Parts: sequence; C-alpha cells; structure tokens
Amino acid sequence: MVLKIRKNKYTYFRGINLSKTLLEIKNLKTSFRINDDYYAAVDDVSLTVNKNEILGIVGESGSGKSALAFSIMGLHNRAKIEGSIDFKGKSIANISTAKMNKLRGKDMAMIFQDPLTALNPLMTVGEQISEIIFLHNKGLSNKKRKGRVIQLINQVGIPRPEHTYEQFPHELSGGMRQRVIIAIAIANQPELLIADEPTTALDVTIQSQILDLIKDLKKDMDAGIILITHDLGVIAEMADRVAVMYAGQIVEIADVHTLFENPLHPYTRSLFNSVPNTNEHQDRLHVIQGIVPSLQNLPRTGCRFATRIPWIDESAHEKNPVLHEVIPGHYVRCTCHSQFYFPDESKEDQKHGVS
Amino acid sequence: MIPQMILLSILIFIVAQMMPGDALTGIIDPNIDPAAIEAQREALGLNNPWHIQYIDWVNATLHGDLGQSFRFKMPVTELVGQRLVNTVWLGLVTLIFTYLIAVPLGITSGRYNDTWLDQGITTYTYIGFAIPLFIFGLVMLWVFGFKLSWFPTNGSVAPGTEPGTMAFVLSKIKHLLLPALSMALIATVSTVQYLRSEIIDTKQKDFIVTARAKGASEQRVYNRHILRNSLLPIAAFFGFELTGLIGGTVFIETIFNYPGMGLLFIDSITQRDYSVVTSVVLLFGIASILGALLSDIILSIVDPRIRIK
Amino acid sequence: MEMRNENIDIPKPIKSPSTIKIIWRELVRDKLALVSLIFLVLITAFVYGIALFLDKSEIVTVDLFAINEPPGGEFILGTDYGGRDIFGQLIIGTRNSLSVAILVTLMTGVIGVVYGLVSGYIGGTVDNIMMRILDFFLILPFLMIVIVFVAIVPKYTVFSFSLIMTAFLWMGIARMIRSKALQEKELDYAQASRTLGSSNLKVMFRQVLPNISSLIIVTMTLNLAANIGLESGLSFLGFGFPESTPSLGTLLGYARNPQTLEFRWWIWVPAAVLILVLMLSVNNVGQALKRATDARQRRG
Amino acid sequence: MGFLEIKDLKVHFPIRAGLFNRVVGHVKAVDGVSFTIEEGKTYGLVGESGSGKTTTGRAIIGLNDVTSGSITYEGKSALGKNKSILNTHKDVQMIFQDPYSSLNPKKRVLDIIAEPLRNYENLSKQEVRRRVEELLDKVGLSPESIFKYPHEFSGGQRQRIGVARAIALKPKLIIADEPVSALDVSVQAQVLNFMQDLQKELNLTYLFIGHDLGVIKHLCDNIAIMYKGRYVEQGTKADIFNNPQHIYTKRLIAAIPDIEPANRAKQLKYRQEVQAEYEHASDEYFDNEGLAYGLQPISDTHLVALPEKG
Repeated sequence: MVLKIRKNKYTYFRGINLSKTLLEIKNLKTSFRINDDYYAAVDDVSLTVNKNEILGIVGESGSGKSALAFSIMGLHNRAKIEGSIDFKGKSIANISTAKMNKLRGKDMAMIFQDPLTALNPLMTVGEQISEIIFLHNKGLSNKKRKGRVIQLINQVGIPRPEHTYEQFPHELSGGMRQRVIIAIAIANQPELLIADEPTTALDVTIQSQILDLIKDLKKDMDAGIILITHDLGVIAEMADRVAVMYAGQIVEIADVHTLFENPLHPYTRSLFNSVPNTNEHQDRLHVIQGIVPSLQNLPRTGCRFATRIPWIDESAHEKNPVLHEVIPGHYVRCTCHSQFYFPDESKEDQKHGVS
Repeated sequence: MIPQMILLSILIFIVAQMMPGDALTGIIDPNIDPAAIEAQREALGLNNPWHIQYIDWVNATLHGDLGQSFRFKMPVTELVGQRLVNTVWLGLVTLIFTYLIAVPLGITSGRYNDTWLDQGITTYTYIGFAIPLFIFGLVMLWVFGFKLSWFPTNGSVAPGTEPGTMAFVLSKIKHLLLPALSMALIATVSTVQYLRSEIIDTKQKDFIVTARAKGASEQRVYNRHILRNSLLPIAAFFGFELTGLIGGTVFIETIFNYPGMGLLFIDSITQRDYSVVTSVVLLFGIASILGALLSDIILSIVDPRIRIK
Repeated sequence: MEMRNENIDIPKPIKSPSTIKIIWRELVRDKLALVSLIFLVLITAFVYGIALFLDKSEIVTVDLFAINEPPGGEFILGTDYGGRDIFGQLIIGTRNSLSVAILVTLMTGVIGVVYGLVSGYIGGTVDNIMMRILDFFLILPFLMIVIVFVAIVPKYTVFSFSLIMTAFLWMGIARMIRSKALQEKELDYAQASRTLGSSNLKVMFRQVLPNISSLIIVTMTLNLAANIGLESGLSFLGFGFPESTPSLGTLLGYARNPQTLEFRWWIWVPAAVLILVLMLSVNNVGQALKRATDARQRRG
Repeated sequence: MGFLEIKDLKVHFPIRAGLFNRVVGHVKAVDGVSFTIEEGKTYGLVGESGSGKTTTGRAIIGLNDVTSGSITYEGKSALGKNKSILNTHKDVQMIFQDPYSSLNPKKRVLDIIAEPLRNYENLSKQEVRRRVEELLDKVGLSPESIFKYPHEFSGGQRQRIGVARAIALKPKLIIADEPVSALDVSVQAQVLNFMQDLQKELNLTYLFIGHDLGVIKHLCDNIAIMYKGRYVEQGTKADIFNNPQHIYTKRLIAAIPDIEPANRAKQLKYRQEVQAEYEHASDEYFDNEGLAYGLQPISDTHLVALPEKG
C-alpha cells in the first residue's frame, strides 16, 4: 500500500517537472525464447521521448532497434518484457491487450518499413484507413468517416483521394503505399509516432518526400516521433536527439549536433567512418572487424563491442559498462571511448612513439 | 475453354472409335445377313471417313442425341437424365458436408495451432489423407449399413415408395446421407489442411501487425483480416472440388449401389454398352472444364490482384 | 511464432546442402516416421522374398472344395469364393501393388520433372503451349479415362496398365516442378551460372535441379502413397490388374458383393488394413521428409 | 576507341495479355542508351527502381536479349546475328546484388568458384583445386573454405566468394549490379574497399550499377544518370556532383540526406529551389511522354539530355 502511494507521488511530481516528457522507458529488457532459453534482444534500455521531438535510433541489423519499437507498441506476442515503459505518466509495459488497444492507433501509432506487406492485399485503401478511425470512434457516421479518410489521403499528398479510396494496395506505387501507411498512422492524431525504417524500401527521391511529410506532421501535431533507421543521413536530416544502438544496448545518446560533431563511442565513430560521405573524399572506408554477433552468441558481460576492436587494451573497458554523462545530455557507454583510436592511426602512433 | 472442349471431344471420339463394335452392335441380331448389316451401316453413315463421322457425332451431341443404349434399349440422353439427378443430389449433399466439416475444423486448427485440439484435427487429416475413399466407403457401409443397420445399404430410394410423397423424400434423404457423409469425410481433409496452413501463414503476415497496431482486438484481427484473407482462396477451390467429386462418385455409387452416373458408367463399361460410356465421359469431362472455369472466375472475383479490369 | 524482427537471429531457413543428412536426422527424430520406414522395408523385403517361393499358379487356381473358408485350419486367413488362399493372394497382391505403384511413381516422376523443368526454365511461348497441353490432361476425369483405356486396350498387361496410369498422372508433379523452376531460374545463382558460360542444359540440370531435388523426393514419396491407393481402387472396380494377377484391390473387390462384405470379412479386411497401413507408412515418411526439407517446419 | 562501346542500346520487353497471351505492347526498359567505358576506370550507372540500369547491365552480359543497338567490345561487335550476345564471358563478368541467392546453396565453394574454370579451361582436378585456392586467398578467405557450403558464411564473405568466381577467368570488365546494397554499412565498407584493391591489382574495369549516390561518388570516375530507360546526364564525378544540369539529376542530388546536421536549413532551401524549378520547368527537360530528350554535349566530358535547339 505504502509502496503504491509512493509510486503515485513519484509520477505526480514527475508529471509536473517534466511536462514535456511523453514516453519514458527505464531498464527495458525484451527477451525472446529460442529453444528453451530466453535471450534479450533489447537489454537494459532507458530513454525518453518528449513532445514535438524526433528521437532517432540508429543501428545495424541485429542491434535490437525494431524489437524496441515493437516492445513499446506491445506488438510482441511471445516476448518477455521487463522494466518499465511509461506513456504520459502511465505504465504501459505488460498491460492487458484490451487496455493497449485503446492506446494503439489512437495515442500512439506506427509506420512500418515495407509498405507493400504492411497493407492487407484484399482490402481497399479506404477501408484500411477507415478501420483505424472506426476502432477508436465507433459513433462516427459512415459518411463522416469517409470524409475524414479522404481528407487524410489528401493530407499525406496522394492525388485524386476519392479515386485512391477505392484502390487496392497493389495498384499503388511504393511511395504512395507508404503515404497510405502514414495516413493510417496519423488518422487519430497520435501523440507518439514510431517510424520503423520508414524509407528503407523506397527510392531516394521518394524518401526525401516521405521524410518531408513526417517533418510536416511533427509540426502540425506536436507529436513525439521515434525514427528508427540504419541511415546516418536520414538521422542527420531528421532527428533532434539520437540514440545509437549496438547489440541490444544504447551505446551513445546525445542531441544530433553533438553526436555528429563529437561522436565518442568506438562503435559510433566506426560507423561514421565506414559510410561513404558525399561531402568529402575518402580514399578508403573504415571496416569494422568481425560481424554482429547473433542473439544467442551475444556477449552478456563486459563491453559488447570489445571483440570488434581487439587492438584496444582490455583494461580500457569497464567490467559492467554503464552510460556516463560526459557533458549534459551526452551519454556514452563504457570507458573504452577515451582510449579508442583507429588501427591505421595506431601505426602512425607507434611510429611517433619510436621516433 | 473452347479449345479444351474441342480437344476433349476429339479424344472421346477417338476412344469411341477404338471401342469394339459400333452403334449397330448389340442392337441387331447377329444372325441377320451380313449384307443387310452392311447396308444398314452405310445408311447410318458408319462407313464415312472419320472426320465426317466426327462432325456428325458432334452435331448429334449438340442436338442432345447421345445415341442408343443397347442394354436399356432407350436413348442415352433419357437414361443419363434419370441418373444425373441422383448424382447431382449426391454431389450437392457431399459438398455441403464437406464445407460444414472443413471450415470449423480448419479455422480451429489454424487459429489454435500447436494445441491438443489442433493435434487432434491434424491427426484426423493425416489419417484421412492416407485412407483411400473406397476402403473408407466399404467400412462405413459395413459398420453403419450392415452391422448397425442405421442406413439402407443400396439404391437411392426404398422400393415401392411413390414419387411425390413425403415418405419418398425422406427415403431419398436417408439413402443419400451415408454415401455423402463417407465421401465428405475424406474429401474435406485437403480443404481442412489447406485452410489451416493458409491461416497460419496469414497470421504471420505484416499486415496483421498493422491491424494490431491500429488497436484492433484479437477477435477483429481474426475475423476481419486473417479469416477473410484465408477463406477467399478456399472459395476459389470450389470448382476443383467439383471436379474431384467426379472420381469419388464412381467409387461411392459402386459401393453403395446408388444408381447415379458413376454406377451407370461402371455397369455400362462392364456390359460393353459403349454409347453410354462415351456419353458419361463426355459429360463429366465438360463438368471438369466448367469446374476449372468456375474456379478461375471465383478467384478473379475474390482476389483484387488478379481481377480483370 | 511471432519472431520475424530483424533483431532476432534465429538461424535463417537456409536450404541446407546435405539433404540426405538432414532427412536422416529428421527421420531418427520422428519416431513414427522411423517406425514406418522400418515397417516398409520389412514388408517389402518379406513380400518380395516370400513371393519367390510361393507357387503363384497354385494360389490362383480355383479349388471348389475349399470355397469361402474362414481363417484358421488349412488356410491361415481363409479362402475366397474360388477356394483360393487369401494369405497367398495377400502376399502376391502386395508385391504386385507395390511394384506397379513404384513403377508408376518413377515414370510420372521422370516425365513430370523433365516436362516441368523444360517448361518452366525455357518459359515464354514454349511454356505457354506446354502448360495448355498440361491443363488439358488435368481436366480429364482421370478415373473414367483410365478405366476406358483399360477396357479398350488390346493385349492388356501389367505394364500397359502402368503406362495408362502414368499417361494421366504426370501432370501434378510437372506443374509443381514448373512453378518452382520458374522461381529458381530467376534467382541470381542461376543467372550467375549463365554469365559464367554454362549452357542452358547445364543450368537446368546441374544448378536448378539439385535445388529442387528435395521437393522432388517429397512429392514422389507422397505420390507413391497415392498411387498405391489409386491402383488398388482401380483393381477394386475391376479395372486394374488383369484377372490372373491378384492385387490388394482385387481382394477388396470381392467386397462389392454384399454377402462377402457382410459375412466374409476375412476376405477383404486384411487387404484393407494392409493398404491402409502401407499408405499411412509411406505418408509418414513423406511428411517427415517434407518437414526435413522445409526448415520452417523442422522439429527442434 | 573505347574499351567497351554501347551504341543506341534498346531492350524492350513484350507485354502479353488476353486469351492467347498476345503481345499488346512493349515495356521500353532500355530505350536508346549509348556510352563508352575506358579501360581501368569505374563507370557508375545510377538510377531509381524502374530506370533500366540493371537491364542495361544484364543486356551487356547477355542475360537479357538486346532489341536493337550495338555493343562493341575492344573494337569487335559482341552481338551475334539474332541480337543475342556472343560468348564474351571470359572477359566480361558480373557480381550480383544478393549475396544469399547468387550462390547455389547446394554447391560447395569449390564447385561454385570452379564453374567458370570447368566451362572454359581444360584443367585437371588438381589444377582446378589449386586455382580455386589461389582465388580464395586473393579474396581473403582461407583455403579450407573450399569444402564448405555458402550458408556457412556471412553476407560479406559470400559476396567475396561471388567476387572470386567473377575473377576466376581473369576478366577485363566486371559488371557490378548493386553489389553492396543488401549489406549492412560496416560490411558494405569491407566489400567496397576490397573491390578497389582488386581493381588496382588486376587492372579491372568496372561498370558499377547502383542507386546510392554516396557509394557511386566514392567509387566511380564517370557517372551516368538514368531515368525511365534513357540517359538524362553523363559526365565525370565533378560534372555530375558539382555542376548538375538536368532537373532530374538535381532532384536526385538534392534528395540525398546530408550527413551534417548543421546543413539542414541549407539543404532544405536547395531542395525547395529544385522542387520549384521542377514544377515550373519540367517541360524543358522532358518530352510529351515524360521521357528524357537526346544527350547534348555541354563540355568535353559532360552530356545532358536537353531538347535540340532551333
């Protein structure tokens, strides 16, 4: 009883102090069962999303970024979820599906990666957008609902909304399909929007249009947006703050300018150096040694990136790496970043050392 | 479809030509003077070149003249007409049973896959898949017809009942049930299996995640998205199901001595009543073509992706 | 399983190279399939072995002094209406049924694979024409056409029976192989093979064929079960094996006589059980193979 | 004279429909493309999906039939009588996009890499094996790999096996069709570096097909932009990136996300300018059917698709 009161008090105070906070995740651990054991795909992740903010989450495949998104939306069926997810001050981790369904599609919505498979092939575009409105506002008349759907189709920039209303997904181009997905997501003006690789399946000119659309929506709706991508360029253009994920953990988190000007974690730095940059010329790209370990083979103790930077002395790593706040708002996991250098630099260093 | 019909008619015509005897065999007393028979043959056009005979045959068939049955001494068209009604009823009741069994079992098994219920249903389909229809029919007849005497063991109606009376209808139904159920219990197996795997596949599709993300309840996700998308392909199999019934009726009608087209076919071929044989094959061939066509049409109606604009 | 996120690294459904090894592992794991396989091997060895010593002509000779005898006594499983030994007929019948089923399966397999592979791989107009021919065969009422041919073929033998069955049974496997070949030839490995200077024949049979081999094995196993059923069904109706050659279906055919069905179960029940067990066993093995080759369904 | 010369290449696919699958029209996947590749250079072919870039590459190596036009390789026509490619596979090879599907899962690495050797060179078993081991060594895989199957390797390693197979016959030209777009960024870097090293070592010429302008810029000397089966612009790296002339090229470049968050406003402004130009001046760049015009030279190296003057 006491405990419960305390918790309420806590949320009460936090509600006042951080009125901008929309989503607060603490020590989230999402585990999947493989054979007889549970393996954490998201491991001890804590982050916040504020209103009118785009939080970018960047990482390669296997980093756990999509599992994180699915955990927030409660879309994992058989995963074990530990830790807390608070949405507008209320816990939404492990709540009943019925309760979750009241939130999903209304207060929080999701944009998916592949617009073709994410749409039901046998339902018209209109029906599919209409469904999400119907689910959260059963009283609306059919006519009004259709009007709203057409308005939405228009809003996401699809020409000839009345015509598109009657079309099936396969009759639309990839870009148009993604606009339909976005129309579904914003239909009930959600406060939290999760975009999971929203442009990966699209051509670059279409990508820029979709990204512009998402930016406009953020302005219009004052929403908090989680943008998940592997593309650093997309992050640079879109995000306000960025979290870098590796092997299920956040290794670095900072506002976008800080992160791009002064990346600290070895993984972040390696990632930056391995992407061809259109602004400046590089002779050679940096190659990260080894491969991303599979879920079953993840090192669960020590610095998870250590095996991929073997030239860094073991003593540089922490035993149990935690996030350190280097400057306000800029967090880096493990102490190894302070002693990190790239191997080609190391040769020069050695030469210098000799001479 | 038209080319298939033409090919089918040519094939059947050739087969008919290969059959021993012709329209006159069996009708005429073999003791009659061969010269007279020859004259008769000439008059009937049986000595014409084959392509003329073919055109004559097609012409006659199109006009509803399928020749004469020597065994029953009556026009084949009339004979087939009587038997067809019985087979259509048998087929219809079988189809109803098939779907009555398949849909609930398939849905249960697909929705609650890997539960004991699903395992039970899967075991049934597994065994049903391995039992040949004729063995199952024999066992059903033996157990429910002879040992338990719950159902009549032959014919399509009790002898002596007057057509048009209630007793006649009831007797008809009673005669139908066991053969139809035997056939349906086996025929339904593939539909159950198909529906199950279709549902399991659909469950894993991305658009199901979209539906959940919209806030749709589990019930709605199932009814609106999974079931709808899984049942539509089943609908398209309806035509092929019809085709599949044809083989089944031959066995079932033979076993239950049910006077339909299948039994007529087997009897006629044993008795070398070939004009009946060719007619039955032709009719069932056309039925198969129509069945396939029906499936195509249904599929193009239910699946917008292949809808012809 | 709700596990399709990119971050869950479950071993991908990679087609594993050593089909035999995986098949064996799956069979050993699947006890039912293993038992079925052992049973099949035993019964095959038994019927083929013992048939060498049985006097076939004696078994099919009518003995009017021993009509419809129930099991026990001189004849282990009794006799039929012609006084012929049921047990002997069962042995020879099983052997004959198996032989025809295997022969038909192999012939339809070869025709189907070649037809499907050529049609799917070459594609275009050739595929179009070949598929139209196939479609025509597919809509023929199989059972009736076979019965008609059985009835009119002069000098009818076991081999001509197998040929007739084959002629109207190759389409299923051909269609499956064709659609698979259509997919496979578009995959980069087949395309790559062409850029490396391999001829179309080489690509078809050396590159594509190994990749659909597991599908072929599974389909042919399941076909074998179906063919046992079809053969016995045709023999049951009296249009399978020639009169002098007993098959499992022939024994069941006696049950078309209501007297036999109702009162002389020993004539038909053993054959029915044997067909059932044979088909179930072959199916069990086939399903296990299917699981083995389809990584999604693989157990454990 | 160029090393590889493509003149007015057209690849049209028939569209079949109706009862008898009659040809009712054509998809002009490649519609009059001409270019020359210099020996030892890397030529980048850029376009979005449906632009015909992949079809162009596949036509050159003979995977798609050429409708019309000529392909001249070292001064000799590479096309046979009925427009199918003559056997130039010894000199022209291809690297595929998907490292998973491009290796036959049922073959050992030995058989995969040995396939071209067995087709073209009459070698004994030992010689083949020795050659394969050399090739594996060249792409940085251990010789024990030869008895393994493709699924035992990671994506990057598989792509290297694909490269080893492509260089087995010591080709002069390699067509690389989006060789890194299926890979994670860190693995992508590995394959790109490695392709560059190999180019220097074997004096290879690359035709690099891609959609990622960052990768193209990193790797290529000359670049061509394709749109709906036609070229819209061709030039050196500097021509294209510093002085884009065609509106489509500009849109493409403006659409690349800038890696500097500080440049956001600038980038947005540029994009809006380009968009404005595209909206009011697209007629000047595209004909009635929305296709690009023929190429006009604006400098020695720089060609742009513009309507003919006068």
